[in-house]
Amino acid sequence: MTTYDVLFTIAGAISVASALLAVSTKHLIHSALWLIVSLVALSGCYFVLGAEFVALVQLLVYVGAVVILVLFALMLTRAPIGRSHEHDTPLMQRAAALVVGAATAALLATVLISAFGNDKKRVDGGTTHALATRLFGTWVWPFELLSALLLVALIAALALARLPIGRRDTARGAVK
Amino acid sequence: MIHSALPMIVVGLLFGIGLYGVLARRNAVLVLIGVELMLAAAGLLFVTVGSLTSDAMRAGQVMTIFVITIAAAEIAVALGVILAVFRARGNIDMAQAGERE
Amino acid sequence: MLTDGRFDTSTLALDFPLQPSHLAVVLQVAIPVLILLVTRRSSHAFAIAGLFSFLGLAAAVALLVQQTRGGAVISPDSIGELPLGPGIDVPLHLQVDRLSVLVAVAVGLVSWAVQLFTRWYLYSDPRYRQFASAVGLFTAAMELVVLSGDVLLILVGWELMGWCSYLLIGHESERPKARRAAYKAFIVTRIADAPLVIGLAILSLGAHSTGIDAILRHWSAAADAHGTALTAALLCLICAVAGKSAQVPFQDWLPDAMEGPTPASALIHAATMVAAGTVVLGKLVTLLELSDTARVVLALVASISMVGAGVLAFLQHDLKRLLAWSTVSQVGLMLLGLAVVSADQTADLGIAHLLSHAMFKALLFLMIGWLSVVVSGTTVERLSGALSKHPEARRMVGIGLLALAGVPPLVGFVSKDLIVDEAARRGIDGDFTARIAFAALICVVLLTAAYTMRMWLILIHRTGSQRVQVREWVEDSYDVQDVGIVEMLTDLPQVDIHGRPTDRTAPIELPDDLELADQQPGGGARFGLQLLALLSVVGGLLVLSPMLDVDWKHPNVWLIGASLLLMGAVGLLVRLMSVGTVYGDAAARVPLFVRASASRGFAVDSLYVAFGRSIVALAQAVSRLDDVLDRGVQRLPALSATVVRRADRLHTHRPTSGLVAVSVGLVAVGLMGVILW
Amino acid sequence: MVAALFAAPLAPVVAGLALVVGDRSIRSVSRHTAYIVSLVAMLASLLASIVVAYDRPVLDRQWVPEVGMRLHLAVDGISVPLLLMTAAVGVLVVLHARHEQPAGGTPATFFGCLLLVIGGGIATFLVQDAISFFLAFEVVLVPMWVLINRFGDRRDPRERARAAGTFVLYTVLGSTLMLVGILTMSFAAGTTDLAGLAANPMSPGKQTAVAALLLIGLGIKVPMWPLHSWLPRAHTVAPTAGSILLAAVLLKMGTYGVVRLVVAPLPDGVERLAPYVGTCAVIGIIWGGLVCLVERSLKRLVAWSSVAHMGFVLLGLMSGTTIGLQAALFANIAHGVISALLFAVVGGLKHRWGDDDLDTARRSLRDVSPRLSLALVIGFAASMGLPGLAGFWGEVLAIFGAWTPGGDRPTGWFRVLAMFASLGAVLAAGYALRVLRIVWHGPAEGGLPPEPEPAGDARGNEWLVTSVLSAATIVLGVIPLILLQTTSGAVDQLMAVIGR
Repeated sequence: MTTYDVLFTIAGAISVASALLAVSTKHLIHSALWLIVSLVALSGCYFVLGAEFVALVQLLVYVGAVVILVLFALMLTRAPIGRSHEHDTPLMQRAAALVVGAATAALLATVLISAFGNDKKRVDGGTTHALATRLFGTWVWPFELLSALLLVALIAALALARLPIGRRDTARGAVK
Repeated sequence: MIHSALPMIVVGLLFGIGLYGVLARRNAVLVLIGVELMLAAAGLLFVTVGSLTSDAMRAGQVMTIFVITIAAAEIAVALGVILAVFRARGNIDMAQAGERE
Repeated sequence: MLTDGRFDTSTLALDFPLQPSHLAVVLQVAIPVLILLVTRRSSHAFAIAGLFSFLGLAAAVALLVQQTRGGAVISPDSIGELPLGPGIDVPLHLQVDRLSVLVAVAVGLVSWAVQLFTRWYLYSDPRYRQFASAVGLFTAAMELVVLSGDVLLILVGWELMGWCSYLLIGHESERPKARRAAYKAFIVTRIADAPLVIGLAILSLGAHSTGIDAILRHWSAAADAHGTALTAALLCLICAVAGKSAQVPFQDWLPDAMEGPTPASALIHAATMVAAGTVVLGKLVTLLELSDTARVVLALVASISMVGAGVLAFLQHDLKRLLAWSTVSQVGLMLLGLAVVSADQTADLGIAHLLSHAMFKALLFLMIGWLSVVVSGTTVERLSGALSKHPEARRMVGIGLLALAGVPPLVGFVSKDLIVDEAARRGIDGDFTARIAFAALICVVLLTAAYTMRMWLILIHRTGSQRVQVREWVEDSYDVQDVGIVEMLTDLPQVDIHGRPTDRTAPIELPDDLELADQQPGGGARFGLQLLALLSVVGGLLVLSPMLDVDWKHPNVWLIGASLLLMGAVGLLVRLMSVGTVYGDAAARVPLFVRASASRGFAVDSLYVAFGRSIVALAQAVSRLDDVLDRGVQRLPALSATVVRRADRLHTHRPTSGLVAVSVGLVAVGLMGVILW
Repeated sequence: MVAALFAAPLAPVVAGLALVVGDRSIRSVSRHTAYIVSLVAMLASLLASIVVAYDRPVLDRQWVPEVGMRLHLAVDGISVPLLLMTAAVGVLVVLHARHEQPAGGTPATFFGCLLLVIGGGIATFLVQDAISFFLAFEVVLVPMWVLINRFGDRRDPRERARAAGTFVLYTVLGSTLMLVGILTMSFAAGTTDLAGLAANPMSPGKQTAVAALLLIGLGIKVPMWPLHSWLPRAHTVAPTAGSILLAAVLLKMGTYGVVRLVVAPLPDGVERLAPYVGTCAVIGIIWGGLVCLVERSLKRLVAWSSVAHMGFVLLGLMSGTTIGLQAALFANIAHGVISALLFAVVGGLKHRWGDDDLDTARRSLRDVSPRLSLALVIGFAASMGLPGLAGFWGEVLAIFGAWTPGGDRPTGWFRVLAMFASLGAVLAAGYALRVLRIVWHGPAEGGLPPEPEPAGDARGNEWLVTSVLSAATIVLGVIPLILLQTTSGAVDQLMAVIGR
């Protein structure tokens, strides 16, 4: 066990545990909050792996923006506060989902481990400077493309929000 | 120095949990949370592989940044859709999503 | 090119790929080819037919001369050996030997006479070209059977003859009866032929060769070890021979075949199709001797056909059909000639009778054709007294009938007596087959005498004036319901018990005056007839030549005397029976219903029809079954659509449940990948 | 002379594509132009085929190395007759299409589809690689579907669509099974080369399974009873030219596939399946013959007789002897020529009569149109296996071959099959004479035959097509050696491999 191992195990365990809570809790709002914990722990993992820039981006974008957006969405859709069972799926489906999820996790882990082995490897995250050089050198065109994508997504979200949709009954009346 | 199996196990678990979340939830926003977890798992895999193989292109980290960006875009659109659906139907229950009017 | 030094004048041997044996076949094939390609006019067609038919005959005669002088090529090649692997040789060569050469000449001769006669007989027929072509092809096929040294070539000629007989019998296809007769002839013989292929397959695959000499060699040696196979093969062959030669139980097609023009009947009956069975069995007679079962079956079939046909011949109302039945009877006689010979002998007896029968039967048929043109019909009413005014016709018919009856010294007597002698000899030696044969032969000798006498008395009858008063008649050939092909079952008129159409009431019109001398064949045709008549008289001398290997030096004088005496008595009896009848017809003493039934061959035809109907019923059942199958196939797409709909109903159309299914599938695929990898 | 290898299939394919595409997108092509283009392309292809048959060039290049696919074009004794027949029938079909062009689409599309089918057929017989074989095999499907569905019988659109649909679905099903078989075999052998497939190390059990897949797949195309039901439908509806191609080219591709993909590389599997396939073949012979006895539609009847004849071919192939294989290959070609002739004549009759119902009384054909009637007589006489015509040798020798089957095949059972097959020949005589009696003799009652009416007779291209096919029928029947000698070398090689 190296220091890296210890640190990563702690961060990973927190991340996984909170992720588990996020998908299993009956409180809708808690679900989003546990997601925050999970993602923050994940950024810890990134730190351990030497990708400090990615970790910061993760904190900023995900925790700072995305999850907030999710919380807003929950509130806008009048998510009930406290435990709610109205959106529970049938037990069968949950069982199937559990099996599938577990199987996927096992499958993925097995495949990845068998692909990369369990050797001790040096962690080489590189400096942020090197990353920046690459990002605005080699990867600049995809990067620019992504900025365009973000813009399009923004406009699309705006357009969706302004769609002239009423309630079901009024919509039906409108069609008639 | 780090054992390369550790990150891989975390990746597998996160992805599996995310998949469970997608499959087991009816609320669309919660499904979206599952999707986020799966994306996070993908990002972690990128970073792990990038860091452990010391890639001169830094492709692992760059890709993760891209994934995060795309995730942000995706969630913006997805939430827009969810809100639109909510306005149209009064709920965001996935179990009723396929039913015709 | 024939005289480039390779032609030996003493033996007539010819060192050249094309031998007279080839020419005998090819020149006959040239007739249809040339007629169809070159000309559209009957006169040109006749020129071709007459010329090439004569050349074919000449080639056969040349072959005969070669054979007598020892210059003939024994087994000339035909179209070359077929490459069919190591399991079997297919040399496809011809075979020239004593007997085949003799038969080839007889076939060529009859065919030539028929070609000459046809021109006169079908002078105004627009389809003369087709008829002459078919005759040429028919002759070629028969020559091929006669001269072939390979069972596959035999099969070729055999089937081709069946086809040509179809064309010839159905020549006047405007008449439903002719269509039906042609159809019946072909189908009946074809059914009988189905075992032929199997029989030939057994013989040739056993011998690893289709060459007849190889087959004879192999099976003579292997007869003990594979006796059952040999017997089975021979029984298959006998079945086919019974079909082609119109023996029981396939006999009924032959009288119906009288619907064809008379020259066709002469050709089919005299030397070709019905005699082909004798030729083929004659080639394989060595094997026949090795299988007692086959011999007994052959003797029984031939005996039953021979006697039954003799009875029917006596009762026929139509004299052309009388001759047809007499053919069945005479062919049975030839086959008996093959069945009774002992192991060391060849087929000479049967072949000898074939030759003599070819001469006098061709003569008789052509004469009947001549007379039928004169009196426009072949029934007793029409032909009664037809000969009384025409000495030339009278002489030739007389010769033919005497030969048929077997009166010495005509050709019929010689060949028939040899068979009777041989049967008696072997019967005394204790051979069961020969005893059956002998009993049947005696009956047939008497029956032959009876029906020839009857025919003669009718033809020379003098009380023609009384005929007009009689309205009672049985039509020459009868309408019956069809051989069972559905469309045909409906379109024929109803018939009464005598085979008359029920709706026909008008009396037959008889010519007032028989102007026989005005209508007689041209010179060529008459020359052919006279040649046949001459050969019928003196042909018996052939047994003295070395070409036929028969024991003529030890005639059984007592037997001959007794049979002649009996024949005389029968003739007298028939004469007495004919006295006082309207047409001089001795059979008029027999009750009408017997005659009517006999005219229809004792209604065997209805058995054929019943058989045909059952096949058609089976065909309809199969057709229906196939419809069901087809509907099933057509329903498959709908079925798969149903399955998909069912599966679709399980699907809730909700994203999450669908996702579960998809994920399960993905995991399964992933697992499979991991496990297999 | 390698160029000829390309020219033979590509000339019709390129010309066909040009006609089909150019007609719509560039400018409409007149009927005359389409005819001339097609004729020139087909004549070029025939010439190239003759060169190929004579010179036997070989082309073997890497093509798609990832799947081991090679561009291997060559011919041997088995494919040469098929190649020549396809090219020659192609020329005749184009000639015939000039005479009888059905409604339903533009002439250029019609000629183009004909050329595509022919080109696909030629390619099938040229390629020596299983995957390319499959591709060429499939190429013909769509143009054939167009021919049936667009240019088929105008009287019944529903039946037309159904026939075309049945044809395509059935054949695609067969092709899919065939593809699975081909892939299994090529993975086992490590190559897709047809000659190399024989070297596969599969166990007899696996061979049997693969052979069963391939035989079902190819059996649909052949067609083998009970997979035949697409054939009568498709033939009945298809235009005359399409029927000729269907009988002379498409069916031959099926039997050729059986020889190349089943008999040659899977001897153990074939040996195990031979009794069953042979039984199906003989049931097909009897079944087809019986249905023909009561079938009312003339074209359907000819199609049914095809089912019976292909039964003889399959029986010969399954016998596993040189004589059986030779017989099958001969019968294959013979059936192509005979059925092409019959469909040309029968299609002409249907064209004249407006339908092909045998229950309708018509004047006897021998009076109305002597030329057509001669061709009809030759066709049906050959169809029932009359000696001197093409049908005889194949059928008789197939029975001979089945009498002593090769390998460990059950001799007794094959003998039973041979006997039933010989009964099938009797049925063939029954239906052939039935047709001749109704159509050729006609229902006339007495009287002298009336004068011929040459107006109704075959003239020009139709006469040319029927006489060439009739002549071919007679030549093959009289001189079977020309064909048997061509195939014998290849068959001997094949037997040396599978006989062991």
